[in-house]
Amino acid sequence: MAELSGAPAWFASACLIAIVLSLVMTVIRLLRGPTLPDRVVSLDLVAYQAVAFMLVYAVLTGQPAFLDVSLVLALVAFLGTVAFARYIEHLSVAEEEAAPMSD
Amino acid sequence: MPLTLLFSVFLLLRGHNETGGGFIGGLVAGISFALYAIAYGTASSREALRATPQQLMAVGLGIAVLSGVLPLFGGGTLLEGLWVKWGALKVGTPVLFDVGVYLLVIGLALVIVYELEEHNPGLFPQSAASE
Amino acid sequence: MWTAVQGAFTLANFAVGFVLGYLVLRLLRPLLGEASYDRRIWYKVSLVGFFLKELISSSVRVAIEVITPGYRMRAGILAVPLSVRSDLGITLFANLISLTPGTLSLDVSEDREYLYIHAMYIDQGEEEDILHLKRTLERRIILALGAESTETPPVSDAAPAS
Amino acid sequence: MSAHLLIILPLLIPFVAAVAALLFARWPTVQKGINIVSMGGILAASLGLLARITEQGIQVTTIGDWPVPFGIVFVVDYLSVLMLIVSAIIGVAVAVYAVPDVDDARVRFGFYPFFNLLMIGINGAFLTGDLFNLYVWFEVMLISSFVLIVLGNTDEQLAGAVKYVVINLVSSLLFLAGVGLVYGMTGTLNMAELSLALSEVGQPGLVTVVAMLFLISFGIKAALFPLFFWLPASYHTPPASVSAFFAGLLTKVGVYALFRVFTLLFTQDVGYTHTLLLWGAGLTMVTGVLGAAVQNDFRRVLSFHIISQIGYMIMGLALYTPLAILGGVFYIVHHIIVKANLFLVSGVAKRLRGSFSLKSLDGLYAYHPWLAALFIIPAFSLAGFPPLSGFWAKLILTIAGIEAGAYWIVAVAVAVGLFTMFSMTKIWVKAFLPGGGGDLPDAVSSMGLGTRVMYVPIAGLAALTILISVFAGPVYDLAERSADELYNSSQYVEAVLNHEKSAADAGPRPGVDGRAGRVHAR
Amino acid sequence: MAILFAVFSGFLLALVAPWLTQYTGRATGWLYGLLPAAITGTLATLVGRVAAGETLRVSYAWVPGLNVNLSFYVDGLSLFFALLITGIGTLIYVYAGGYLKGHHHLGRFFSYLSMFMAAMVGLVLADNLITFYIFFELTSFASFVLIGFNHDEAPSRRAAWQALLVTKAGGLALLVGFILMQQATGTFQISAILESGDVIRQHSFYLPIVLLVLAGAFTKSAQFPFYFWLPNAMEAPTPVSAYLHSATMVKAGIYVMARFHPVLSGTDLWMWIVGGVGALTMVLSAWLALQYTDMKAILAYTTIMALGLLTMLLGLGTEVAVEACMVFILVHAFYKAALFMVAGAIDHEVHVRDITKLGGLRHRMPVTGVAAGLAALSMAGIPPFFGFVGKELIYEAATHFDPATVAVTTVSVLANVALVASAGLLVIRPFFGELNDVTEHAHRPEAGLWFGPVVLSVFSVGLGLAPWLLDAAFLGPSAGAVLGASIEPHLALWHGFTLELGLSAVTVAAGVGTYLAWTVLRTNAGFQQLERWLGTGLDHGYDHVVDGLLGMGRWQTNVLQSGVLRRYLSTVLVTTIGLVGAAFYHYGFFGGAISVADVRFHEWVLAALSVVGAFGTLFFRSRIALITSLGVSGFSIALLFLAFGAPDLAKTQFLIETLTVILVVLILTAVSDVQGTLTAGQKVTNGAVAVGMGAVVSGLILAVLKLPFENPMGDYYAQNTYVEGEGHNIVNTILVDFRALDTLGEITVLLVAGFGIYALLRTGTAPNPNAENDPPPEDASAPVEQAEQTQQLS
Amino acid sequence: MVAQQVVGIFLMSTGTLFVFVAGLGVLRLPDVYMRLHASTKAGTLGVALNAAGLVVFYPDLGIFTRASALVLFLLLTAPVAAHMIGRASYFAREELGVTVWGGTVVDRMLDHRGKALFSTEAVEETSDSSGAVS
Amino acid sequence: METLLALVTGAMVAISVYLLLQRDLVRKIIGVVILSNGIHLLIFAMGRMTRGASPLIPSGEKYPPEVIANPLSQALILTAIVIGFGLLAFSLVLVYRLHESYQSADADALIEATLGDE
Ligand code: NA
Ligand code: NA
Repeated sequence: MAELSGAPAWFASACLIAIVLSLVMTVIRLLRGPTLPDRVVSLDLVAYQAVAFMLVYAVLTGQPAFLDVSLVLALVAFLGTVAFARYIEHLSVAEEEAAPMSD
Repeated sequence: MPLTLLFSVFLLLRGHNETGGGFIGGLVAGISFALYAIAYGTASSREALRATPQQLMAVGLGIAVLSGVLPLFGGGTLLEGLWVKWGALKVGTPVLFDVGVYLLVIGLALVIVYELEEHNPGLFPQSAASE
Repeated sequence: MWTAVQGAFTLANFAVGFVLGYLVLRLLRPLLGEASYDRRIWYKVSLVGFFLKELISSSVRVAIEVITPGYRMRAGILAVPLSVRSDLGITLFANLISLTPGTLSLDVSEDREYLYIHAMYIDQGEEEDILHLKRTLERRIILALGAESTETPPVSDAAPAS
Repeated sequence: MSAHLLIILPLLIPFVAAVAALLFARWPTVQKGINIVSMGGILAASLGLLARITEQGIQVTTIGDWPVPFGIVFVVDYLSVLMLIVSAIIGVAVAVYAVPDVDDARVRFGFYPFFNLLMIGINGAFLTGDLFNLYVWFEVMLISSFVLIVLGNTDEQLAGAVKYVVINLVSSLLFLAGVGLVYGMTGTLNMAELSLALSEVGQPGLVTVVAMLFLISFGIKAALFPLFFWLPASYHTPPASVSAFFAGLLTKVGVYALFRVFTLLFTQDVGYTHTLLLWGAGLTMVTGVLGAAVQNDFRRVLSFHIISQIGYMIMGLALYTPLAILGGVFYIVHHIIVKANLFLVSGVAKRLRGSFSLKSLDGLYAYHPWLAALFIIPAFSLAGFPPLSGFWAKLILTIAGIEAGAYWIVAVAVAVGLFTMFSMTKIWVKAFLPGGGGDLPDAVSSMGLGTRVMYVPIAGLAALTILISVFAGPVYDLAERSADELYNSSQYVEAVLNHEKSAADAGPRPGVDGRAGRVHAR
Repeated sequence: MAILFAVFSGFLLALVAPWLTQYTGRATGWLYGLLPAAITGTLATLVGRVAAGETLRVSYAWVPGLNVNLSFYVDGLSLFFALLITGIGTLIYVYAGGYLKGHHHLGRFFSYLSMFMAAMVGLVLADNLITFYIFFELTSFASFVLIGFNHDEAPSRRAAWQALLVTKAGGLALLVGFILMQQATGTFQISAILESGDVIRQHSFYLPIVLLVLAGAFTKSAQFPFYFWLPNAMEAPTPVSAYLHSATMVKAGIYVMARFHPVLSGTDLWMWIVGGVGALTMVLSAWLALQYTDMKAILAYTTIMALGLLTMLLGLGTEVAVEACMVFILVHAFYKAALFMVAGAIDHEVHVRDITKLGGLRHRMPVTGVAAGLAALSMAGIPPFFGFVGKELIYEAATHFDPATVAVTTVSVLANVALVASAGLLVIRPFFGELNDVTEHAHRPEAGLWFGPVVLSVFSVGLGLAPWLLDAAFLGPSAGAVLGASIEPHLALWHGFTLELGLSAVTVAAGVGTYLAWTVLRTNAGFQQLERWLGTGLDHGYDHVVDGLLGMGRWQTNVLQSGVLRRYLSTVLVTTIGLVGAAFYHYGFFGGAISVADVRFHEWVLAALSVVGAFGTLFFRSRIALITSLGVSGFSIALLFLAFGAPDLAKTQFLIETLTVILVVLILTAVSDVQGTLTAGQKVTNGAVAVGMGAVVSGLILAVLKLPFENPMGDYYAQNTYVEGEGHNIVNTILVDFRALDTLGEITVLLVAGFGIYALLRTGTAPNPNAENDPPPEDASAPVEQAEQTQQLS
Repeated sequence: MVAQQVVGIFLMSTGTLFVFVAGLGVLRLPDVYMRLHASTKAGTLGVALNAAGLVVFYPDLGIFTRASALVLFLLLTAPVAAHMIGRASYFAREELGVTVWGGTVVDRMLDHRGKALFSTEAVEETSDSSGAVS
Repeated sequence: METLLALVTGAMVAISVYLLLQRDLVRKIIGVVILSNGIHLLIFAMGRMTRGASPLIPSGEKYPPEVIANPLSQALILTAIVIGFGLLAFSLVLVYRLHESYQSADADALIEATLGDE
């Protein structure tokens, strides 16, 4: 299917705008924090929003190949969040260094 | 994990025709091994791999170079595309080249994960991030 | 599977995919473990159906909460006594709880007795909410996974926590 | 041997050697052998290329059989081949020297593969005729040098490496930006094509503005004033083998790139660009030599001298007359050999006396007269003492400077020559002559076999310096041909665009606008 | 052939001497002396032909492109000098053999000495400016190693270094002067240049040529204000002082002036500079010679005086002056070499050179004493010695010179008075009087030590009695070459009662007076202060110059090579801004309308977010928070890529961005944050640099975007991806086929990075301050911990 | 064709709505746990619906498989990620300064564990108190 | 759009420069990351931009559609991204190792002995 036109295109464009607006809100949260977990949650959501953006954009421009991109992002975004979670955990572990760990 | 690996091979092979390629495929594969290492420790991940990341990288570069050199034997030039069509199957040196890239990138991803982890085990606190 | 992913199907690509897939799988056999077969398919489907329903309905609730001004929430961190005991069971329960709006699993106690969850709405009171979760979601998981999921694995008493 | 094979061999050999050395990771002896064979092979191939160029002129080949100017091409002119030969000579020398010098731990962690990988980057840079490909080889060279400079992980190495790494990363990105802008102006990356296209842009001023990025980026690589800081901060930290290789070659790849782009691509307003280069050259000479004069560590003195000497080479380019370019090329050839050799000598001194500090080195001359003699040759050559190779290089540049009427740079060059003499004799007086005042013990040194092996490349390079001095005529002729090619860059352009595999000959293809055909029309 | 033998045989001996000397034993000096003797003989065979006006040449192309040849020619002047060099050389070789008998580096000594002699011969015979310069510098080098021969003594090392640097500085000036000469005349060939005097004198380069060539000559020949290095050079073993720093090498500067006299002289400029500097040097050093008690110091200053005299004579440039110059070169060489050897012999036997401590040595060293006496008489210009002939000629030249006749005559007399007094000091003090504690135990020197002085004294007497022997054979051809004309000089001992004779009488009388008043003169406070200014003062001046330059080096190194990476980066960035900005300023800003009307809403947002995300990294205190912001920027860029048709790029960007974030987070777990921040001022500066850099880059892009864009390369790839590359994904086909070489390089980078990380993390796991796992030094004498010396690595 | 587009657009719009809500929720909700709720659920659901919309537009096996893989992967990873962040930020709340919304009425985790979060002693005796709080 | 990208690139370069001039080595490296991103955008703009159309040849076709995004600039950026990542990974690990040795990531603390012992 080729590029959308007419009403569907209008709708899809509106979706795109909504997604980027939501992206903006998320980034505001990311910048405002106030704590690291807030930012990490925001970044995690930014990845979802990026996935959504690509899906809508794929439809809008008639290029389903973009689906692959979103798949890759979904695959790795999780890793980023895991890394942050590890970091946060590390903070509390560092605090409790003396106590033996449960595993 | 097997799924992501499969996906990575898929990315590798499709690269020439659609989006993807050895680099992206290799990274995805590397990531899945890395996940495995994070979840179950580098020792078992190394065991699963059966080759050191360094060997993977060396072999990857070797394959890439080999794919470049192969056409020379037929009087061609370095890195010339050489395709063997076998029925509908098309295998060419560019694909072989991409396979080299794929292996090398896996090796890179893993060497980072393994070495960082083994150098300072605190970096990846072991936990059951169960999948 | 492979060929389905491939999209543009050709015999050649199939062959290559097959060979490579096989090789990759061979290489990775230690990772895969034994495939476990399970006949409680119906329960599984039911679990999925229930879960989707919950997902949608309470997503809407969160959406409304977010969109309308002011907060109507009554949040808290609850301790849910666990009946499921197997790793898979706890994992599944915890993850499904997380995916269900209004609840988010935080941790499992070290003795596997409790799952701690963050709840946005403690509607009918703590006890009722916990019971509701146990009756609906956990019961379905136990049904789907079988009775062994309620037994503590013998090897280790370690909870999936660090 | 086909021209194609001959041209790619300097790249292919180290590739194969690197892979082989990686696969033989557990057999250090095999690696050492592979390395020496690899460097020797590169040298042989490069000499073969020289022979071929002498007969047939500039050699061009396509990589992947794509037509010129669309595919990546390798171009070998006199400048390239001279650089290839000299770097291969240093490669061979260091390969031999490294056998006793580089410790087992460093070998275990890949010294020999890295050595070959560095060579790949260097040779690739010399061979390629594609601007983006040049960027890629620069990066290969850079990362290999990063690794070689930290290999061993001493605190000093790490601290030096950080500065080296950060500044060079910035430099690479500036280069990349330059490549992007040039591509944005012309739509091509083939340097021969660019040579034409950039003059057709119709905005010579803009081209010059963009050229500034190349000047900065390559200036950093070449350690020009005021961009050289990374060099003295790091070059004295790794083993002598590594620092010799770096000292001889790495900055010279930057110089090579400057020579290449500022003769082939950015000659729109020589009055502006090359005047800037000339100022850079003068300031580089002065700051480098003043820096060297106050150093008290063998290798730090030498490091600052690299900088100062780069000034001379760039002076040749900046004056932009055939004779000046000739002098620059002569200077590069002479300098690489001499400078690498001095670092090799410093390594032996360190091995014999346990330090690089001039103070501790005391009295080498008394016990190691041969080392002293082998130091004197490159050191005095560096200082431009006649009739050694450095004298000829400086002579040519001085004449060129006077002919060009650039008297101030001649004055600077001459004064810096004097100060270079000061530094070299400072090393001589402080490290070689006994300064303790008291009698040195009569104990004759117990020189190990390893040290004797290290003398071999040093003697070889010293002999080469003498050969260049004695046969300055033939070397002059080579440099002259190179300068002719660089000054009249249309030779390069025509050789590439008229290559048998050029798109103009290959007939019309979709999307080809036939720009390559223009050369025929001219 | 004779020429080649004369020039290169010395180098051959230099090469083999260190090895050969172990076989020559006691006869080393005599055996090696055969070589200069043979060269002298060979050259002597040419005297007749040269006197007959013939010129002999040899030439080999060296660097044809520069017209540089290795070429030599023999004319009267060069032959005169060459014979002097090899003749005196013969005596010095013999003397050195005795003086350094048993020295464990005797071989090296003769090697250096032979190298010097060969270089000196090469210098005077050179027919090419570059050949000339090469040998000129080689003599400096030989002087360097010979002065520093006793290199375990600090003054010796300093003197060698100083002499080298001073003469090298002059040498470089000379070289530039030579190049200018070549520019003016179009040739490096000396004999051709000598024909082009008018061309040079009228060339705009004439002034720089004269100044530069004279700078070379004055430093080499120790003229004011450069003479300080020569007394210091007396640290050399005495044979060296006698040979290099008196009889020959220092005359190389004189030779330069003489050689190029035909093309450079004849102007007021030449006359005033050369004559003036020569006269000044002569007077100052004549007086300084009387301020010292060390025999070698006195000899050194009288040498400088002689050199000043010779310089002055060349500055005068009249026929008589040039003849006087040539004659006095010989006179001086004979007596000065002899006296040096005598001083050396005394030093060798007594180990003291202070004339106030010596006395009565005629009892212990009678032959030496006689030779010394004869040499001193020649030095004092007493008839019938050769010195008298020279002095008469000098006075003739002075009194017949037109401008400033009185001044020239006065300084000449003053200098000769000092010579008389010095001659007395050098001979009467050590040899006459009674033996004292110091001289009591002096040994009789061996033959080698007195052979040279005796021969030279004989020459001083012989030539004094029969000076006309020199007329046709030497003086005519050499002075003729200097004057660029054919002359027929007539030397004679007796000219009748002339003004010159009167002056001579005055000179001797005043000299004796000065000798008697020596102690008073020497200890006078005012004179001592003067000595501190002009003697050690200039020497200290040299130190100040060197220290000043080193101070500048230190300052500059501290400023530029501050060790602070941040400053290095600022410098790089400011330079970038400066150069690009200046180029923009120079060429205009390529301005024009900027339009962003085509940008759609989501693109605006993505562009903004990529900047905002990046901007966020500046504002977070915590680095980990900053990473999240970085992630936003990276993701936004990826989406921008996607929005403009680059899915592969977006994919890679997502992957890499995520991996970057992960990697940084992992590293941050272990890497502590930096304490302390930048000052407000630094922040403002950094901000300015940042803004400048951003502006420059934006400006560049905007300027380029104004140009029309054709994309032949990209189009070609697109059109041929399927038909030639068997692919559908154009980008991937570019990566693995069209430009696979780039990708090969790219994965090479990855491989190296991987192995580099491996090496970084695997080696030296424990922090090891300063431990480089060094093998111990191999030298047993090395100053580092020897106790731990274990097995060698190899 | 039209029906296909209508369904597709509907799914997309709904999905986008949820994505929007997720963003708004993360911005508006008062503490990190609440924000996690919004991001995890609404985000996942939104993306899933968008993916479904894409499949409706491109009813092709390849697309379907990949879209399913995408959704499946999200469903697998999103809760794990949320769990990890939630848990980590609870444990590290002091180091990070994480505060809980004032309207949070109960914290059983704190009750059970006290401050010694990593104590190896199981807190059995408190187990019977669970559910006894109103 | 290219115009906007020019401004974006400039802003990113400015930000990266400010980070490069921090004392913290990690921040410097992040500066390099942002600088790389900026330069990649520069190349993207230089290759001129086309909305949507990916440089793919549809299945069964021999030539790409009339209007496609410039594949060359994409390929160049791809190569540069990957190279940049290799360098970045190495640099980060280098900083990590340096921190192990010096217990600090403060670049200002790594002042080399500029003049050596005298
Ligand atoms: Na040119
Ligand atoms: Na140098």
